[in-house]
Amino acid sequence: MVDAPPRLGPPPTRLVLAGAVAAAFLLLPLVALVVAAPWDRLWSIVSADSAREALWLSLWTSTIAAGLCLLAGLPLAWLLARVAFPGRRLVRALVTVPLVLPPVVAGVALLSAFGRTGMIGQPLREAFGTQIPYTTVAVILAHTFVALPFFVLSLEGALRATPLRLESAAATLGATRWTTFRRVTLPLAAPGLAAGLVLAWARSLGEFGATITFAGNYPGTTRTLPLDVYTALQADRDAAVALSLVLLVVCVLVLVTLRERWWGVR
Amino acid sequence: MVDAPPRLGPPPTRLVLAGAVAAAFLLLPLVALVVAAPWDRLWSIVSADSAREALWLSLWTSTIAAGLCLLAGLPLAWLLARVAFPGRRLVRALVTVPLVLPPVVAGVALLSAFGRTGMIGQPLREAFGTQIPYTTVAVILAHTFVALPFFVLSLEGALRATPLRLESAAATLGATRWTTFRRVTLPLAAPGLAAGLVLAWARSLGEFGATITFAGNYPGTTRTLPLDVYTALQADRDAAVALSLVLLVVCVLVLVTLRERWWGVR
Amino acid sequence: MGRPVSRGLAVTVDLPRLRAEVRVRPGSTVAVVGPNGAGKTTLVEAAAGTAPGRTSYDGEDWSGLPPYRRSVGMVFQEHLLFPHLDARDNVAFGLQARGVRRHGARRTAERWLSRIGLPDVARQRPAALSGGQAQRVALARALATQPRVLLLDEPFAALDVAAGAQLRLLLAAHLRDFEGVTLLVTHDAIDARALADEVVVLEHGTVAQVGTPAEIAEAPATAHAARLLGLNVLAAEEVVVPGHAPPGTLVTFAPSAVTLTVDEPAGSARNRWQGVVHTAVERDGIVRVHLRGAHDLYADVTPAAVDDLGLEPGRAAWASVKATEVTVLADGPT
Amino acid sequence: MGRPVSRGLAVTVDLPRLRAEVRVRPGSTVAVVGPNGAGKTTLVEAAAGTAPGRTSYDGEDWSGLPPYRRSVGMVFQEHLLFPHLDARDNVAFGLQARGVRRHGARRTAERWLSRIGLPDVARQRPAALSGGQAQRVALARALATQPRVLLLDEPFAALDVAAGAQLRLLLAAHLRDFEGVTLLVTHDAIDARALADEVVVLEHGTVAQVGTPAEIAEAPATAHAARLLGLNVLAAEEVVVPGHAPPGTLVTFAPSAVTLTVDEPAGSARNRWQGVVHTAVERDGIVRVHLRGAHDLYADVTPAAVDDLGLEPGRAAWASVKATEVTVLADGPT
Amino acid sequence: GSDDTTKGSADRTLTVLAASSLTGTFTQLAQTFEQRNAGVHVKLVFDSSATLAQQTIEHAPGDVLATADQKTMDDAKTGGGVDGDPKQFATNVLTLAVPSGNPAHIATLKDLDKDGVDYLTCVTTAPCGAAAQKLLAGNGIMRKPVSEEVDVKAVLAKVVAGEADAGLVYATDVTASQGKVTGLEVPGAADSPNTYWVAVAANAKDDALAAQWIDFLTGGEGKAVLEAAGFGTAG
Ligand SMILES: Nc1ncnc2c1ncn2[C@@H]1O[C@H](COP(=O)(O)OP(=O)(O)OP(=O)(O)O)[C@@H](O)[C@H]1O
Ligand SMILES: Nc1ncnc2c1ncn2[C@@H]1O[C@H](COP(=O)(O)OP(=O)(O)OP(=O)(O)O)[C@@H](O)[C@H]1O
Ligand SMILES: [Mg+2]
Ligand SMILES: [Mg+2]
Repeated sequence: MVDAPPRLGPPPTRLVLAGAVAAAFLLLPLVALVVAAPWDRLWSIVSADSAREALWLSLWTSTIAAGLCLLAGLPLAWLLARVAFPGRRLVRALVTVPLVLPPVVAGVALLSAFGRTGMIGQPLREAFGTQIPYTTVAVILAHTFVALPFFVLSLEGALRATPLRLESAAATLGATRWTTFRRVTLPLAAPGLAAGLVLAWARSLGEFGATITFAGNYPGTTRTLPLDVYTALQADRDAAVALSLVLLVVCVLVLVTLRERWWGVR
Repeated sequence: MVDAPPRLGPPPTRLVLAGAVAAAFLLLPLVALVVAAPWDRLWSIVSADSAREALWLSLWTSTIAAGLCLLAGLPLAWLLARVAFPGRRLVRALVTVPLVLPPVVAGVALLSAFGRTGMIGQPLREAFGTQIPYTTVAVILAHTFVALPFFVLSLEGALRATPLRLESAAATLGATRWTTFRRVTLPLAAPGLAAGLVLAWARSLGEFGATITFAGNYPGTTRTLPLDVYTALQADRDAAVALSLVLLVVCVLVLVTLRERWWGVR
Repeated sequence: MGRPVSRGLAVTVDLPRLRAEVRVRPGSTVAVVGPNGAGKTTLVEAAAGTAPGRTSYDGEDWSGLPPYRRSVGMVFQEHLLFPHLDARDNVAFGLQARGVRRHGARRTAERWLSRIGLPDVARQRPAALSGGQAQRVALARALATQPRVLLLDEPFAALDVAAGAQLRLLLAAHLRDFEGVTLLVTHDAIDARALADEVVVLEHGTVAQVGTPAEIAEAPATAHAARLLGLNVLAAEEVVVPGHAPPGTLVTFAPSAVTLTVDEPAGSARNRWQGVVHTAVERDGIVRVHLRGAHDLYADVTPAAVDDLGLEPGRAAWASVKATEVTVLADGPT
Repeated sequence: MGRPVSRGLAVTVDLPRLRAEVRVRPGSTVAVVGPNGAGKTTLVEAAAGTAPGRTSYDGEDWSGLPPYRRSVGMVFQEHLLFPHLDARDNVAFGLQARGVRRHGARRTAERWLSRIGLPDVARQRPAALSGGQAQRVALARALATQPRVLLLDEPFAALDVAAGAQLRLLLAAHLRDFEGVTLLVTHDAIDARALADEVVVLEHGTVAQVGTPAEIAEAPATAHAARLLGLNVLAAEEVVVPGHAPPGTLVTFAPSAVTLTVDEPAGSARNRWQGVVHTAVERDGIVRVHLRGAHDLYADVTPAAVDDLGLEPGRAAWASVKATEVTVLADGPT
Repeated sequence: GSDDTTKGSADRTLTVLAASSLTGTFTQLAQTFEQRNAGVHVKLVFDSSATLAQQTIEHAPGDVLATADQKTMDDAKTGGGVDGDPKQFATNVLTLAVPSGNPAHIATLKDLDKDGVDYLTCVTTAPCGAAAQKLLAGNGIMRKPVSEEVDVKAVLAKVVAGEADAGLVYATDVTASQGKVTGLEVPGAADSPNTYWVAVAANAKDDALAAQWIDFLTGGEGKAVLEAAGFGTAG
């Protein structure tokens, strides 16, 4: 669009008001949190080695988890939106389940599957001697497990909104379904994809319960920033708030700079 | 569409494989959880009064929270997708923040805002003598606070995918922006709206950290099923797993029956 | 209130891709013609308020108003039917938006669907309509609200002959006692001549000519206007014309003015070109012969003449035209 | 392999809304005509594989194949350009999908854009193209892959006269040494006659007539075919015809066969009707007069005759036609 | 503050905010208490001690606060969350829990230093983690735990499930596991036990009933239940 968007009149007052209320409701606690932060000690808390280490771990594991969501969730969302396989309704509902499991239980479930004595974990350990829990791999798995449903569901919604007829057009031009997926479906679903990635990344960044249960909590390898926040919370609530602010600021910075550039969303 | 969807050829193997891997990764821990469940004691655990009470509380507070998300989040998503107000980029990024805050910190933030000495809580208490924390209202607020960003972001993605030109057409037919919103934008974004509602509802249903911090863990008034799971976890881990299965089954049942009927998603 | 009011519609667009001003007198219809990409759609969308531009109607300034505060009815070039509503609800939409209750709006919509010859598609969604059916529903949708300003962007493009004739009649009947104004975008000379009181020729984003259909047919200012009316267009240097034609200008003559012969013509016709018959297409008892040589020439001849002369594709022939039949166009080559 | 192979294209559709079989001989073009909603789009989409149906080409059974395994090029009625790609990449899409590298595909696409007269829109996205530009880009996109089966669904609908003429020539040139087959959906008799070797008339979801353009022009089987060719259509009871016309059948005659007079005609013409001139539209030096009375009648007369008789709208006049000019149609009233 | 229920003793509710590690014992005690006092209903609210202390400061509904360490009770008192003097009512000592079968063949705390032994403690900011850290240092254990868990129940759960070879938990946890883990005594643990404190909340609606609960808890019946669960009640 080169032109300004069509001028369809002022936005309806009730929508503006309701939207403002929603925004205020979301922002108010954040403001309160910022106000309540221990500003005098902030820098020392935030610049501690352990905090920096945890932040860095959080950032890269979340990013990898978002990448895994993209790799695995994109095909799944596409299958759910486009292919009428038997049992699709059930699979779609089951995909939602990790959303409702309390994160700690999600961690328990992951342990039952990938733990030392788990369904996959035990054979894995006996065959190769590898162990997933207590490693950074486990952090990434926990993040992915928790974030994937968000990604899949929001992307599926977006895929359903893209016009099927354009895929027919691509097919008549000789594009296989794979080419069509890559060159037509994906670009058309880009806003939904971006939204899904943001959801997945942010959910990973804040993930706590599944991570500590499945991956454990050890500085440097598995203690992400939320775990660091929790650790601090046991002793010093102010420090926990300060560390949370770091998460908050990093998230806003990343989203304001990266997302808008990458996805051209104004 | 009365016809079968266009036959564009078999789905690409790599997408099917990747999708299957993703589905397996999500389902495996659930299967492991089910296998590990204490089947002999399941019924007695699940049918306990406290569990039924917690489940019921969870269901209705989550449903109200999803409704609040709809009421408040829909306008917000629309504003973010359609109205170029100053500071939109920042607001969009800030809306994402509750996603990355560890839920316990979200609870702390809510306390800072609505607690006894909070920015809103204190004036409220002094004026009306009402107190929000540690009540069922607090549960609903916590759920809404945590679920709203999911709803807003996934809906915004869907709204951006609906064609603006149809809104122009509606305007030339005499539809105000409100009528256009109601009769054109909303129906077109229906799949995204459904996805967003499911995300919000499921996220509320599984919410733990913000709830226990902001609303407490009072049986009958604020002990939702995830909090009951937590409480059970302290004494009897198997009971916790069994209670989680209840959440899982309820979620799948509700999604398989309701969603598909309401939204006509096959 | 003090400032001069002009009755009817006035639209001014000032964009890089279109700088134009168009006026439509009350009760009249203006046809907007011009080549693809000239800015016709941009112009009517500015009148509707969905594209930037200044608009006034009967002295009211509509420029700041959103589309729904203007009394317009628009047929979009891409139809833009609402995919989630069936044909009837698409037509009823405008009425409902203007406050008519659902039941009444649907009854009116059904009447309109009958009027456009599609009573049976009422419950079909746009995805299950054929292209022409969609076009007709879009027209019904625009007319149903009885707007004061009708904006029709190629409303007959996808119609079959019968439906086209029927809807042209419907529209003509509607326009006869219509007190509002109509802007009709078309590529069809017949529409321009049959329905419009005035024709605006847009080219390259500006108004190239304004006049009654007859005026423009007599003295087209541009090659497009000439071609639209089916004329031959050549550079002035290559044709003998009555009077003076500056080099670089274009001249035009009607295919009916062209005589075809197999041998070099001997008579008084001073312009003559040799060529090879490319196509010979009969339409309504007239054969239009396309002769290719130094130029592309069109000649209209009788089927009998085609038989006599054996004007089959590939056959060499001469075309000639009397200088008196040639008109000089105002603009240069395009 | 034992079973009979037919060369060229064969398409069979068996749906509630269309039951039809169409064959196209190698190297030839079949025009599909018919009223809106007849099933034309359904037919060509079946050939493309985007709608259900059985298709074979040169003896190969394509029925089970997805569109991308068929060598087709399709212009969709709604264009269906990819909104996220600019015009050049839209045209290059098919080439890239068939394995051409991006750089080469883009160069070829640019050549095609020049060929359709739009070298300047290469970097514009479909939202910034005018309707006619989009249509032309869609045609270029379909031709660029050089498919063996060309499926064109009203490819000239939104084009201005000049672009229409240019693209018709382009297509004619392309089809001349084309060894594949073409299905062309059109509402324009000129296209059908100029480009097609054969015409298939679809009506109400079945094939009503198949024949060369000339055959159908001479003996149209349905009112639509007759109307498409610009003929008058009346009920047999109301017209004197040579030979026998069963009641309930329709008859047709060309507008050129109709003579107009102001006084009741005296000559040998046995069919005569009185009416009032509704419109008189000149096209290519011929005035088509629409006379309304008991029937809608069309007459083609010269401008001179119009002046002599004063055939202005509202004027009463007589129309007459010789019985020998009247053809009996095969089907009943529609 | 106290504002008594006007409905009389028939509908009295006692809300007890208790550390999560008291879930089992308090649930049992509440039942007995309700039987003893007809018409009384005991509502139990479990959470981490720190959160509960904070809640009393916030004037969350609650009559009694019971924490699992002294620091959080001190915090509550400083913040005005509890009235009067908190009472210590139980102690708990750390033990080394190993899964049934003891796959890593751990006999003493020293064995934690062996290669390939994955052991767990609580996070060091929690009371059980702080105590564990002190004990490990005191016994000269050099290897770090493989993870610091949220709370002692999480440590126990992983040891029970065999996800770790050993974990430092409380004696009560070993008792509660009903034989799924074996407890090995930790040298020096008994010298610095974890202490449990109880006090009437400042926001209590029914001070009398709250006092009654504290008496019950510290009385013979309470002691018996606590001891059966593995707590110490001597201190
Ligand atoms: N949104 C837009 N942004 C930029 N340029 C545009 C936009 N829409 C159209 N254009 C360009 O403006 C010119 C005029 O477009 P417009 O659609 O008004 O043409 P038109 O006269 O309606 O043509 P057609 O007969 O093909 O429908 C074209 O060259 C087109 O490429
Ligand atoms: N997807 C569909 N489902 C059901 N009916 C359909 C569908 N698409 C088209 N139809 C109906 O089938 C009939 C044939 O439609 P089709 O699009 O083939 O007509 P067409 O001959 O191309 O007409 P036009 O000239 O208007 O483009 C129409 O009556 C239409 O309403
Ligand atoms: Mg246009
Ligand atoms: Mg069609």
